[in-house]
Amino acid sequence: MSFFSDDLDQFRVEVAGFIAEKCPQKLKDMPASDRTICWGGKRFNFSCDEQRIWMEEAAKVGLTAPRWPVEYGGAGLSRAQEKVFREEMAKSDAPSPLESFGLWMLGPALLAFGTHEQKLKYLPDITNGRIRWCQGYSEPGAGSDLANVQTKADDKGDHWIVNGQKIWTSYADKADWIFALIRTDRDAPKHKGISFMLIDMEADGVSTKPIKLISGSSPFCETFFDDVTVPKTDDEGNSRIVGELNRGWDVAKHLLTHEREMIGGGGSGAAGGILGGRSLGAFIDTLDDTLMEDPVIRAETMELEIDTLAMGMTMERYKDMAKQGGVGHASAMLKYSGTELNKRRYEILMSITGSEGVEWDGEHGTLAPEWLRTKANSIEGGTSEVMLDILSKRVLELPSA
Amino acid sequence: MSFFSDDLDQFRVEVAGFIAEKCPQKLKDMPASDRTICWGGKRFNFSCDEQRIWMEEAAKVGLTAPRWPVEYGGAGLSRAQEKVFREEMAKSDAPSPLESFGLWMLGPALLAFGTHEQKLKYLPDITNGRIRWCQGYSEPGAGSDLANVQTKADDKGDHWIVNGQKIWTSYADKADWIFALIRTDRDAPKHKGISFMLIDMEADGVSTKPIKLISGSSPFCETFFDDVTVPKTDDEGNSRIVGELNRGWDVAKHLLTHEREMIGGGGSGAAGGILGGRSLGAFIDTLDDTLMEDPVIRAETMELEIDTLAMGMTMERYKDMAKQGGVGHASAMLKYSGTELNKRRYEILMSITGSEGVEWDGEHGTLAPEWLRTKANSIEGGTSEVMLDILSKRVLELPSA
Amino acid sequence: MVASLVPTEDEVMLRDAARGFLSESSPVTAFRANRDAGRTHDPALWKEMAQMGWTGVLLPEEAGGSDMGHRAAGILAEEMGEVLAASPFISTAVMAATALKGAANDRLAGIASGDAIYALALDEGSKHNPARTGMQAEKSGNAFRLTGRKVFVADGSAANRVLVLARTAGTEGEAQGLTLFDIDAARAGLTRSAKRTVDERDHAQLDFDAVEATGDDVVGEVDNGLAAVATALNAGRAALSAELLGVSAGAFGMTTAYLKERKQFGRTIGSFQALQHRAAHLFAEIEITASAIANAGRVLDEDPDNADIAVSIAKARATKTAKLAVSEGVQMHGGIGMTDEFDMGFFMKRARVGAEWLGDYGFHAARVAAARGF
Amino acid sequence: MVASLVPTEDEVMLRDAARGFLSESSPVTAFRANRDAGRTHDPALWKEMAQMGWTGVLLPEEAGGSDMGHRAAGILAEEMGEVLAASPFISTAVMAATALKGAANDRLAGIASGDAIYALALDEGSKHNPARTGMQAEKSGNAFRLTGRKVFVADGSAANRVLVLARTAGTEGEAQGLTLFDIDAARAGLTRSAKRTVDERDHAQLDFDAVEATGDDVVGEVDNGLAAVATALNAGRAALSAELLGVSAGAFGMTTAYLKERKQFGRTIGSFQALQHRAAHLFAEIEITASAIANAGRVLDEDPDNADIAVSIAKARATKTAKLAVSEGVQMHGGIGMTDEFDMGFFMKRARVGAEWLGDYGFHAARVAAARGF
Repeated sequence: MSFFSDDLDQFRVEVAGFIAEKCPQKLKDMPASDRTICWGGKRFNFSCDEQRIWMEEAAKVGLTAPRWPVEYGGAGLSRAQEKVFREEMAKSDAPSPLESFGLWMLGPALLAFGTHEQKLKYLPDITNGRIRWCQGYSEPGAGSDLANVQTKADDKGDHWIVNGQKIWTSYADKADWIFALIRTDRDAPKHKGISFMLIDMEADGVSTKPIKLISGSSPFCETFFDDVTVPKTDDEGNSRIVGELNRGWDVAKHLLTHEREMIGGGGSGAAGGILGGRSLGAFIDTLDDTLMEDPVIRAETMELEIDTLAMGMTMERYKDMAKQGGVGHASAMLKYSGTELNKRRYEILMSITGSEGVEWDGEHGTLAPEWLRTKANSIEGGTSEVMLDILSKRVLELPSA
Repeated sequence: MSFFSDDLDQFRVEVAGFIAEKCPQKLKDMPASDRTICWGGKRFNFSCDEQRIWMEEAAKVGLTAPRWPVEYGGAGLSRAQEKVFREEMAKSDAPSPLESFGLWMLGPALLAFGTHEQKLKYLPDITNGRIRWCQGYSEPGAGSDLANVQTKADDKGDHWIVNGQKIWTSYADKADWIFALIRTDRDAPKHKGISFMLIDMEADGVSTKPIKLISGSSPFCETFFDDVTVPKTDDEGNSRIVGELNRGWDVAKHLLTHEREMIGGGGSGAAGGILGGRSLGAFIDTLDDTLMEDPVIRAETMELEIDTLAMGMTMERYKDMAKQGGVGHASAMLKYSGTELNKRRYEILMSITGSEGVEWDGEHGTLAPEWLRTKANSIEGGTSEVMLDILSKRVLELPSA
Repeated sequence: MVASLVPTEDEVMLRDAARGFLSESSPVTAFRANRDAGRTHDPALWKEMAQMGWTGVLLPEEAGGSDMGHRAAGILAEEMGEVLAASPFISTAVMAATALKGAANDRLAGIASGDAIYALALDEGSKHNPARTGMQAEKSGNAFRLTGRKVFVADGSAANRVLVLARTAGTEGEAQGLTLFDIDAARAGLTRSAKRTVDERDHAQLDFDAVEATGDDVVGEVDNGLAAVATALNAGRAALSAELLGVSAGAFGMTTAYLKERKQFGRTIGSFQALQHRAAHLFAEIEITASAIANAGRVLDEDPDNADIAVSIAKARATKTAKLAVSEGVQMHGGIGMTDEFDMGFFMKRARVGAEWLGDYGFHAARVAAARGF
Repeated sequence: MVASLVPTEDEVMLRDAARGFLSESSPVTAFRANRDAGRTHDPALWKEMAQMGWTGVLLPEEAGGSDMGHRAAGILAEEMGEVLAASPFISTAVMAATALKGAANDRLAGIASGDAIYALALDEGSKHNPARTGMQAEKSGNAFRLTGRKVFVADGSAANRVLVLARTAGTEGEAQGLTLFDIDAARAGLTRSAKRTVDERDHAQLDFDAVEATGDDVVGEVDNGLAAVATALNAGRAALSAELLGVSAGAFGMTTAYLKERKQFGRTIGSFQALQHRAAHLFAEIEITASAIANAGRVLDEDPDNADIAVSIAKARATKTAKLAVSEGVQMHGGIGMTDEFDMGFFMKRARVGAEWLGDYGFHAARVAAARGF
C-alpha cells in the first residue's frame, strides 16, 4: 500500500505538502548544476547536508522511484499520480532527490526480468541511495556490435571467474556495483551465450581508468576484470544473474530501446548547455548585431529553429503514442534525428560565435567542449548508422542482403 | 596522308580558309538550336541545303572526324591540330558539320576493337554522314545492371536469330543501324556471353516506339527485336560482331568510361538550356529585384555558384590529367558530382523563378521541362549510386561485402 | 494546447473513410485521365466530396457544415495529396470557408453544397507576398473599381466566385490599406486566362479592368483586408502542408514498394544499405513533418489568432520534405521513374508547385525567425 | 591563365620533399607533444623550416628567398595541414612576406632567416571583416598613437613583429581611411594576452594603449592600408585553404584506413555500402576543393590583383570540405574517434578554427556573389 491517497486531488495536496515540508529551502534555491545532482552510493560526497536529508526523506516514502512498487522501495504511484508529482516538483524548484543508473536501467531490468527475491535485495538499496550502480555493456573491440561480448566468465562450480574489459562505463570509478554483459557460454551463438551479471566493484581484480574525450574529461571509464571471483549466488541464495543464464541479451535489448528514447530528447526543444534554456533568438541578441545579416548564417539558423521546434513536436507526439501502446522500433528515429539535430545546433552555435566560440573557456564558457561532446551523441547508445539499419529493416521492412 | 600540312601555323591558315570558304554563311548566321544539329543518315531531313553542303564538304577532307585516320574517312589530325581546328571553328561560328553516335561511340569502338576490314566498311559511312547509328545497351529489366543482357541471339549456322528488347535507345526511330549488346552464350557467366553486334534497323522484325518522359517527348525509344535475322558475316565476309564473340562487354566498358566524362561536363561552367550561356547573375537580373533579399535563396545561390565554378576548375584539371596519362576510374567523380550539381542548379532555378517557373511554357520558356529532364542526369550513363560504388571500390579500394 | 498530437478515434475514422473513398473515386489513375483529357479537375469528384461533407468540414452546422475543424481538414488534404486528387478543396472549403466565417449562412451554404467554387486572387509577382499587393481598388462613390493583374490564382478558371485582395489605401509593401472583396467571377471587366503548369492543376492569371465592387462585396473591414484574410491564408497553408505530406507519403510508399520488389545485380535493390539508409532518413523526415502538420491543425483549432509560427513551421517542413521524397523517389526508381507512363513524375511536379503556393520555404522561415526573435 | 592545374614536376618534387621532412620532423605525434607541453608551436621546427627555405618561398632571391610563388606556398601549407604541423608559416612567410614585398631587403631577410615572426593584427570582433576596423591611430606630429583592441591574432604571442591595421581617417565600416603599420611587438603600450583555443595554436588578444608609430612604420600609403594588406590577406586565405585541404586529406586518410581495418558484425566496416558511398562522396568533395586550391594559387601567381573570387571560392570550399571530412572522420571511427588518445579530434578542432580565420564561409560566399553580379 502507498504512503499517499489514490484520489488525484487529494494526492496533489499531500505530495505538494511533502515537498514543501521535507525539501530544504537551501536546495530549492540552488541553481541547477552538476553539484545539485544527487547520485547516492557508498562513496558519494553530498554537496551539502540538505542534499542527503532530501534524498533520505524522499526515499522514506518511495518518491525516489515514484512508480516502483512500495514493497521494493518505490511509491507505487499510478502514471496519473506520477504526472501530478512531476508537476508539483517543477512548481516547487525542488531538485530530483536521487538520480542513478540503478533507477534508470538496473531497476527496470530487475522489475521486468528479476526474481521477487532479487528485487527485494537490490531495489531498496537503489531507491534509498545506498548503492550506486554503473553499466557494463560496450567493449573496446565491439563498437556498434554490442553482442560481440568478449568479457568472459569461467564456470568454477559455485562461482564464476570473470576476465575482460568494458569501455564507456559511466562513473565506474564512483560506482559500488556494475551490471554487465558477460559471456557465460563461448560455444553458443553470439546472442545466446551472454548473461546479465551483477558484480561488486570492490571485488578483487576490478579496476577502472577514466577516459579523456576530445571535449576534455568525462564520466566515462574503462573497467578491467582480472580474474574476478563472482559467486553464483549470494548468502541469501539470490542468483547474481538477472533473467536466465545465457539470456542476458534479452535484458540488454529491453533496456536499449528505453535508453534510446531518453537520448533522443537531446535534439528537442531549447537545449540546456550554453543556451541554458534560452531561445536561440535570445542568445543571438547577446552577439554581434550584424551577424544575422550574413544570409548563410541566417538561413542555417532559421532552418535549425524550424527543425528544432518540429523535433519538439515529434517528441511530444511520440511520448503520447508511447502511452497509447508504444512506438516500437520507430523510437530509433528519435535517437537518430534528435542527436543529428543536436550536433547541427552546436555547429551553428560555433559558427555564430565565430572566433569567440573556439576558446576553451572564453566569452561563451563551455560552448567549445559542449560542441565537441555532441559529436558522441550519434555514437553512444547506438550509432546513427545502427538506428538507420533498425528503421530500414524493422520499420520499413526492407530486405536484408 | 592528311589533306592539311603538319606545321601548326600553316595548318591554322589552311583550316581557317577552308571553313571560311566551304561553310555557307547562312549556316554561320543560324542561331544554334536542335535544327542546326546535323545528324546525317539515310532518312535525315536537312534543315536546309547549306547544312548538307557543309557536311559533304567537311567529310571530303575528313573534318567530320578530325582525329580518325585518313584511310577511314578522318582528317588524321594530331591532338594539337585538332585543338587549332576547334579554335578556328569557334571563331567562325560554323556549326559542327556532323554529329552522331557513330562518331561518338561506334567509331571509337571500331578503332579500338574492329578489324581493318570492318573499319574500312563502317567508318567512312559514318564520317560522310551516309549511315546514322544508335546505341542498344540498356534493357527494361536491367537498369544499372547493364551486363544483365536478356536480348539473345540463337546461332543458326550462318546467321543469328535475335529476340528481345532494348530501352533508352536514343533516336532509334531515326537511325539506320544499331550497335547492340546481345547475349550470344546463355551458359557462360554473365559478362562472358555478350557480343557487341551490328544490326540493320531495316531488317524484318526490328521495330521502335518512342518514350515520353516526365519532361515531355524525348529522343529515347524502346527497340524490339522479333526473330530478327542477322547474318554472321556480310557479303565481303566482315563479321557483324565487333571484337571477339562473347567479349562484347570489354567493348561496352571501354565506351562507358568515355561516355561518363562527356556527361559529367553538364555540371560545369555556365550551362546551356535556360541560362543559355548567361551567368547566374545575369539571369537573376531579369527577375524580381527583391528576390535575393531572401537569405535562403541567396545562400543557396551563392553556394551553387561557388560549387559550379569549382566544378569547372575540376573539369579543367581532369582534362589536363587525362592528357597526361589518364584519370582512370576517378572519372566517375566527374559524372557523379557534375550531374548532381546540374540537378541542384535547376532546383535553384525553379526556386528563384517561383510561380513563373512552374509553367510548361511561360515567361521562362523551357525551364520547367529542362528542370525535369535533369533528374535523368544522375541515372543515364551510370547512376550516381553506380558511380559511388566505382569510386569506393576502384579508387578508394574499400573492401567488398 | 489541450489536444494530443496523436489522432483521436474520430480522426482515425475520418482518415479511413477518406482513404476508402479516394481509392475508389480518385486513384492516381484518375488524375492521369484528367491530365490526358486536359481537365484540371473533375467536377463530378467535387460533387461527391460535397456529398461526403468535405466541403463543409470548416463550416458551422447552421450553414450545412460539419464544423470538424482544421485538423480534420488537414487529414482530408493529406489523403488527397497521397493520391494526387485534384479539387478546389483548399481554395474553397478551407480558405474561402475560413475567410467568410462571419458571412451570411446562405453564402456559406453555397460552399457546403459544392455549388460555389472559390479562388483566392492574391499574388501579383512570382513569389507569394500578401503585403506587396499593389492592385488598386479605386473608391468611386460607395463603390470600388478594381484594376490590375493577379497571377498564380489556384482554381482561378473553375471558380465561380473570387476573393480578391486589393489596395484601397497606402502603397505597395504596406500591411495596412488592403481590402478583401468577394465577387462573382463573371463580373464585367474580369478576364481569366488559364496557365498550363507542371502539376496540371487549375492556375490562372486574372486581369481586372475597372471591375465594379460594392460595399456589400467587402469581407471584413475596408483597409484592413490583410486581417480579414490572415487566418484563411494560414488555414490554406496548413492544409497545403498536409497535402504535401500526403504527396511525400505517396511518393515514399511507391518507392519502398519498389525497393522491395525490384531486383538488380541478383539482389533486391532494397537490400543495398546505401538505399536503406536514405530511405530510413526520409522516413524520419516524414515523421517529423507529420508532427508539424498535426500541430498546425491543433493550433488553428485552439488558438487561430496565434497560428503564424505553427503554420509556417508546417509549410517549411512540408515543402522541404516533399522535395526530398520526390527526388529520392525518381532517383531510386531509376529510368522508369523518368517515364511519363509511371506516376512518380506527377508527385514531383505537384511538390514543386506546392512549394511555391502560399509561400515558399524562405517566406515561412522568415516568419518563424521573426516569431523567435531573430 | 597560363599554368595548368595539374602540378608541375617541380611542384611534385616540392611536395615529396615537404612530406618527407614533415613526417620526420613534425608528425601528428609532435603536435600532441606540443599540446601536452602547452606549447603552441615548436621554435626548433620553425628554424628547420627556415633552413629548408620555406620561410622564403614568396621572397625574392636578393632577400634570401626562393621566390617559388603562391602555388608552392599552398603545397607547403597543405602538407603542414595533413600532419597538423603548427608554425607561424601563414602569418609570417605568406602574409607578412606578401605585405612587405616592397620593403627593404634587410627586413625581408629577417623573414627568410626565420628570425622574424610576424602576426597580423586585424579583427576586432568575432567575425573577420577588415573594413569594420575601428581601432584608432591618432596623428600626433609626424607620428601616430594606436589605441584599441585586436582579437584572434594568430601567432600573436610568438610574434616579435606585428602588422596592425588601424584607422587614420573615416569611420568604422569604410574601406578607406585605414593604415597598415609594421611595428616591434615589444613596443611600449602593447599588451598581449594568449587565448587557449581548441586547436591549441597561438591566438592572442592585443591591447594597444597609445602605442607610438612613426611614418617609417607605415606599410604602403597612409589611409590606404586596405590596399596594402589586400593581396597579403588573399595570399593568407589561399594558404589557409590549402592547409584546410591538408586537414581534410589527413582526416580522410585516417578514416579510409580505419574503414579497411576495423571489423564489426564479422565484416570489415569499409564493406558497408552506406559508409562506402559517404566516403566516395567525401572523396569527390575533396577533389573538387583541390581544384579550387590549385586555381587560387595559380591566379595569385599570374594575376594577383584580380584574385578575390578565386581565393574566396578556395576558402569557402576548403571550409566546407574540412567540416565534412572531420565530422565523417569522428562518426565513422565511432567511440575511439571521440577519445583524446586518438588524433581525429585534433583535425576537427583545427578545421573549426580554420573555418573562422581570415573569413568564414559567408564572408567569402558574399565576395563570390558580388563578383558574379548578384
